[in-house]
Amino acid sequence: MDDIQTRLQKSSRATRQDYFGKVICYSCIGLIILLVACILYFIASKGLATFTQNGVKFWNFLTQSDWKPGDVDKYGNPQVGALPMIVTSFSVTILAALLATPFAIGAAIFMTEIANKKGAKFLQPVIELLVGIPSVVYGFIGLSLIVPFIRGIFGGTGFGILSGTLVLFVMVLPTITSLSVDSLKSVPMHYRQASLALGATRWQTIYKVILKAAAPGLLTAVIFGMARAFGEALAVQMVIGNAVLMPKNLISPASTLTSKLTTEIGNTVMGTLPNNALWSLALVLLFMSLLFNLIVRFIGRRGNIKNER
Amino acid sequence: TGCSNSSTASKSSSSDISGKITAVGSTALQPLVEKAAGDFQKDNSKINITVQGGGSGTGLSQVQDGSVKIGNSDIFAEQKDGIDAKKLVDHKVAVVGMAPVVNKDAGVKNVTMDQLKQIFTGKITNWKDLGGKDEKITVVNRAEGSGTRATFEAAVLNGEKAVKSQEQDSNGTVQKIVSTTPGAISYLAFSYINDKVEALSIDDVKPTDDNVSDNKWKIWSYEHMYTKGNPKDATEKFIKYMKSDDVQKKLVKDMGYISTNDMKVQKDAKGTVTDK
Amino acid sequence: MNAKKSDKIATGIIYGLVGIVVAILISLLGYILYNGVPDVNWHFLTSEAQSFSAGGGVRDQLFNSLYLLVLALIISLPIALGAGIYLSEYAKDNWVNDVIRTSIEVLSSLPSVVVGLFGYLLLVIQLNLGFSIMAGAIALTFFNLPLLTRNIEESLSSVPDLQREAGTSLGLSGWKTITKIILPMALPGILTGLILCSGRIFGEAAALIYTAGQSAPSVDYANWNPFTETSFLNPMRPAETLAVHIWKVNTESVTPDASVISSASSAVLIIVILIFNLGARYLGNKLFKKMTAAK
Amino acid sequence: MKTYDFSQQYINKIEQEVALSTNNVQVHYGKSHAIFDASLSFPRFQITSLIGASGSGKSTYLRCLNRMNDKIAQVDGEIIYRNTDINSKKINVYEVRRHIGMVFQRPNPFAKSIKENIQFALKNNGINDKNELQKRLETSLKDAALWDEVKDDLDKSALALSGGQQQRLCIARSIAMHPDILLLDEPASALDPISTSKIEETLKLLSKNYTIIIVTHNMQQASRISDYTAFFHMGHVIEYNKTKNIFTAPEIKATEDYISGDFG
Amino acid sequence: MKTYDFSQQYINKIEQEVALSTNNVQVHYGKSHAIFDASLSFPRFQITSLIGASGSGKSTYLRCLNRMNDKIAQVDGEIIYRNTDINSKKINVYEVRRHIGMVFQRPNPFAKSIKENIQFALKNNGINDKNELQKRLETSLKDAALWDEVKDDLDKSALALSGGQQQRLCIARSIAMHPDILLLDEPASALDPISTSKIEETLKLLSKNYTIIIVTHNMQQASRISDYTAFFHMGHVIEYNKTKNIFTAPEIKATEDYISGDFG
Ligand SMILES: Nc1ncnc2c1ncn2[C@@H]1O[C@H](COP(=O)(O)OP(=O)(O)OP(=O)(O)O)[C@@H](O)[C@H]1O
Ligand SMILES: Nc1ncnc2c1ncn2[C@@H]1O[C@H](COP(=O)(O)OP(=O)(O)OP(=O)(O)O)[C@@H](O)[C@H]1O
Ligand SMILES: [Mg+2]
Ligand SMILES: [Mg+2]
Ligand SMILES: O=P([O-])([O-])[O-]
Repeated sequence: MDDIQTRLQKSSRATRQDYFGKVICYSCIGLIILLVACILYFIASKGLATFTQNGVKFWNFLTQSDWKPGDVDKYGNPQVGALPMIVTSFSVTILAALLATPFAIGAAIFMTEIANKKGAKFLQPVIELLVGIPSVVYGFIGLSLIVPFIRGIFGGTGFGILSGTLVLFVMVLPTITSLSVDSLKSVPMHYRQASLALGATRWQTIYKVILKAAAPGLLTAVIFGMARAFGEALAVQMVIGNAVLMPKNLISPASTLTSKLTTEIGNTVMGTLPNNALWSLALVLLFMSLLFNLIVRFIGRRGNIKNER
Repeated sequence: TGCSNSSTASKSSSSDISGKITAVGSTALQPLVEKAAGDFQKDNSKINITVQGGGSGTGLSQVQDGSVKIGNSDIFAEQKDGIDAKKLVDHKVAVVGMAPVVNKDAGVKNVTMDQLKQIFTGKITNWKDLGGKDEKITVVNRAEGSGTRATFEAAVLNGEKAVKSQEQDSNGTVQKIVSTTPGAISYLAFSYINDKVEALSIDDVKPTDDNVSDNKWKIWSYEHMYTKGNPKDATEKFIKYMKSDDVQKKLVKDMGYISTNDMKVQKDAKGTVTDK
Repeated sequence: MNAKKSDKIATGIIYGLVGIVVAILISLLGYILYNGVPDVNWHFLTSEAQSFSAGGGVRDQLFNSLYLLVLALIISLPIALGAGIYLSEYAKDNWVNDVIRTSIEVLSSLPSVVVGLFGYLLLVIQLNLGFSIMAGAIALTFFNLPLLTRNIEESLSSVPDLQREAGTSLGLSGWKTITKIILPMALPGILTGLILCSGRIFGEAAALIYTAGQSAPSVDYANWNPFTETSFLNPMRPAETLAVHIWKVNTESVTPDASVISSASSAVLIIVILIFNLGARYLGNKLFKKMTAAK
Repeated sequence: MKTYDFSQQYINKIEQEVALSTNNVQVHYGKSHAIFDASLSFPRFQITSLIGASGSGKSTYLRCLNRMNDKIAQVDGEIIYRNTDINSKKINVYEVRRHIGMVFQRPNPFAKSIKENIQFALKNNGINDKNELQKRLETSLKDAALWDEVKDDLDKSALALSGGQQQRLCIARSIAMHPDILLLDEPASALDPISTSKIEETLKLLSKNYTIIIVTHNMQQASRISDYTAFFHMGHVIEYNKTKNIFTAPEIKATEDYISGDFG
Repeated sequence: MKTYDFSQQYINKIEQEVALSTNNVQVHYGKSHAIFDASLSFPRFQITSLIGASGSGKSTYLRCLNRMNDKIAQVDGEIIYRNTDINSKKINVYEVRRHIGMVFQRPNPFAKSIKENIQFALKNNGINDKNELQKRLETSLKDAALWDEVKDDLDKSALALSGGQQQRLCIARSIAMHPDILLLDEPASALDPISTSKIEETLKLLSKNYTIIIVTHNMQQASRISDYTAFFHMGHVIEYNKTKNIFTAPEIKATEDYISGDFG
């Protein structure tokens, strides 16, 4: 009939724009998924070869503590026991996150709720600066300051989980802080108003309203921090001692999955057991971070109120 | 990559041979090859050389796969599991000596070969047993599979297994750790030894180039450049250059290596030493 | 008075925590700058690195770091934008998207070495990019994507739905609404993510050792044709970055002044990052103001 | 709340030309049923008010009329505009919304300058002529009774305006698109009486050329400006008639109670 | 907008007991002067309305009264409550806000359950007795005319309520604290007439024990419920008097124009 009627039925520029946008976004996410799949496949195929091709028993891999993939023990089994590294990796990651989280969230609260604009403006770039310091530099500072410090206080060599934790603490601090700042900032202003108008103190407002509302974001910040701690190698490697021993305490030399991986990978030949065994470590790493993710997600979901819209 | 041969026409070149060489592997050898490659390209502008580290294991496996032209290694291909040495051609470009190093306050300057072995197998654990300070020995090993460690263990441990201990994968880190950790012992290539650590004599033989050249000092190895089959064209020319006096007389010495030409003995893959 | 007291105590604790954080930050930066700055001079910034003699500089490394940053952002930002938009605007709340989110987060926890080796096998060998800035930039993209994507998603979701309704009700397409209205409002948040990523790019070594390589062949800074071998813009040349350089002189170098180079390079790196951060923030805010007409 | 018989209904048949009508529109939010069987016809060039208690579904129904509920709710039934069922999948929703504009309860200006707020959508619809853009900017702001307050500061951010000014800007933004039908969801609830009466005048004027449907809580407003009124109660359209009749002689008890509740 | 002489003022002196008064209150947002010299006294147990055009400073003034403008604006002058200047630095602002409650223009419930929304502040103030909490929950929701609609679903998120319900929840939340004075900033602008009249009744009842100050755009509302009315114009308090007088015989032209503008 009329012009408008026909236009209602036909696609227009807006339709094409939307189609175009969808294509772009879906291809981007597709690309990422493809990438993740590729990496996963790649690590899994190499990491599983230890068990499928080299005949290492998975259970032994997880529970034994001798790591000498090049050698066999007296029964002729390859010595591929990753337990000490799994334990150490868990320890440093969790300890570093536990240590860093209060500081990071404290700093984030300070920057969003307490400090005047100038204070926050000063702190933000300084914190972001720390993300860019290379791991090696952290490692060397750890080696020249933290290790002697620990040695001076606790005796021993100074190498160990404690030193690793302290170095990682400093490394993950900026990551957790700046992501926490973002999530605190995204809590709507009127929450603060409502709470203050009810006579709640600043701390009550922060603790009961703002932190609660920002909880999922804060958890994400911690996950990313732990992820960074988890994947970090060069710095930890220099201060943890790199000895494949069950950690007896926090100050005896130990080895994380990543430090072992980094130390040895260049000296092994692709396709041989020592090389595959290292990829198995990478696989474990992947599973551990998956686990962390799922745990934190689970916690996050429980803390959230249901049927919010 | 498509842009390798488009640009160099303007520069004068003394050779018509062109090509792209990638040399990958031993980090210890990397600076030498890198520097030599730089000098070499000045006269051979059509040849493009990329030198990278990655470790001896990476070098050997990549050259065996044919992904790179040259694989740099600190050890004989025969010593490495998973490498078919028959397919590879060995070019020894330098000799490197290694010495045990200790933290200065251990108070020990000389050990016997047997004592050294006992330290690294965990049987001697205190410096006072060797006449030094009453201080625990902290063994810092190189990473399993490292060329330096393989050479050291072949010369010192006699087939016994090293004690479980700290491990580091690079010379620089080892040097730093030994120099700052009281009671620490490790071993380093001569070129990394400086006055911050104490290099031990073994059986009263000092770790010097001279002592290496006649095998009085037992802990040494070759730096190898491996090619898959005999090198051709550009690669051949470059390896020839590495062995030339230009490199051997100057660069090799500058870097703290020993020229193969100066050696009075030779070693095979099994570790048997014979006169040249 | 109880509430007021706990408010005081909590505020005190927060001040204490912040005090410690600031002390750590300041002493760390102070340590690096104090050790490094005295050795930073014009010669150091403008001369080539030396393998085994003293007096080398970091000209090429510095340039490579910046160039790599630019390339890596050019590659990763659009992808992260697309993916972030997908997650915040299109993704429904179902298990498929849960899996996608989780796998993106898992990707971010991969150790650098693993990504480096993966990049080496896939990009350097398989795709035949060789040791090159391009290979390095793509490898770094693997790191950036999770952080950037997540960050963009969150920044977008924190823009109120009222704005989306406004765009929709005017007959604008979803895409226009997102790109022209929602995105500008989310800009400050996205900027934070971008700066964090840049920091990571500047500081990354392990992943680059195997991809961008650890040698800096001399290049011609007068040659602006990126398709020629000697051009400094050629993305297919191997390129050692500042962080890799620091790693190398510390671990394997026999340069006599290794420790000087390392600390001076660290100081240079920090200063460059500082300039970059402030610059990015300044430009970002300007852009934000321009796009949103905020005063 | 009292209980009424919801099967009781009085829906007046429109004899004039109809601009928009719905047949048996049902809306579900997930499992909850928000609108039951709404069948109304809106006369062309007239103002129709939707009244009813909070939560009765006025906004929900209004949002169906230009497909703003897509993705949020499940809308069934027919919505007829220019002989076309615009609730069908095949319809170009962007065109629908361009011809059926909407103003919301909470002001939602873009985080852009005042000028860009008005011109952004115009430019996107291919209007690039400078004079035309300027003209629409001016007339729409004048129509929305905002021109005098902002004319010297058109490049200021819209977010720096007061709530009332923001809302008037949103109305101007919609008018600038020259829509066919204008939907307004309690547009004046954030406005002071002076602005409100200006807006009301504007709506009166606009109704010469536009069909207007407005949700309001303000009974006076409804009676002052609208020609027709529909009363919503718990998701049902209970009564629909000339405004005069609704306010003076409602047919249904529920309507009467609601209306008188205000004046009581 | 017409020009008036702002030195013209008519401020009635209150003869009753005064619950709260301000002396020469000035408010600056940065450099812009938003309130000029406001001196008003609010009688105890009465309802006072603040009326005036959009942007005239009603909200700004109201927010001073319980120090909600701290950090946002510069407030000078005295605010006297129980013989104390609560605008002084030394004052415990939390106690001030506890005794002078506030409800905002836009509903702002927490992202918590309905129950927690009400009980949050109570618990913070040391009320932990289960029975007491339950009692306050119930009575405050009933007073705010919300109880019937939510009583079966007290653990539902407050954000899932309709706008009107959310606002009533916010009022309930304030009432639950048993404040001394209640400030309301256009609390009913998002409510339907039934809820509005319920709220108005509530306010009327509450005024037996509470002093209430309310900002409103709705002239009827002001005349219906309030005992006193203050008229704001461009940052100045122009006229303050018994509501009756303001609406029937305003002293100042500006007031008259504004009032009649609504009915005109
Ligand atoms: N997005 C949504 N998701 C789920 N339920 C909704 C949603 N929006 C509205 N509802 C519910 O649908 C019903 C009708 O809501 P609607 O907003 O249409 O009421 P209304 O008449 O506009 O009320 P008000 O006068 O308060 O704006 C209410 O019960 C409300 O809780
Ligand atoms: N946070 C702020 N920063 C700067 N100026 C502000 C701020 N809040 C209000 N103003 C300005 O102060 C003046 C008074 O605003 P206020 O919100 O008090 O008006 P109002 O009478 O409540 O209007 P309305 O009826 O629209 O709510 C206005 O000119 C407004 O633009
Ligand atoms: Mg509504
Ligand atoms: Mg106001
Ligand atoms: O030179 P290395 O193989 O011992 O690193």
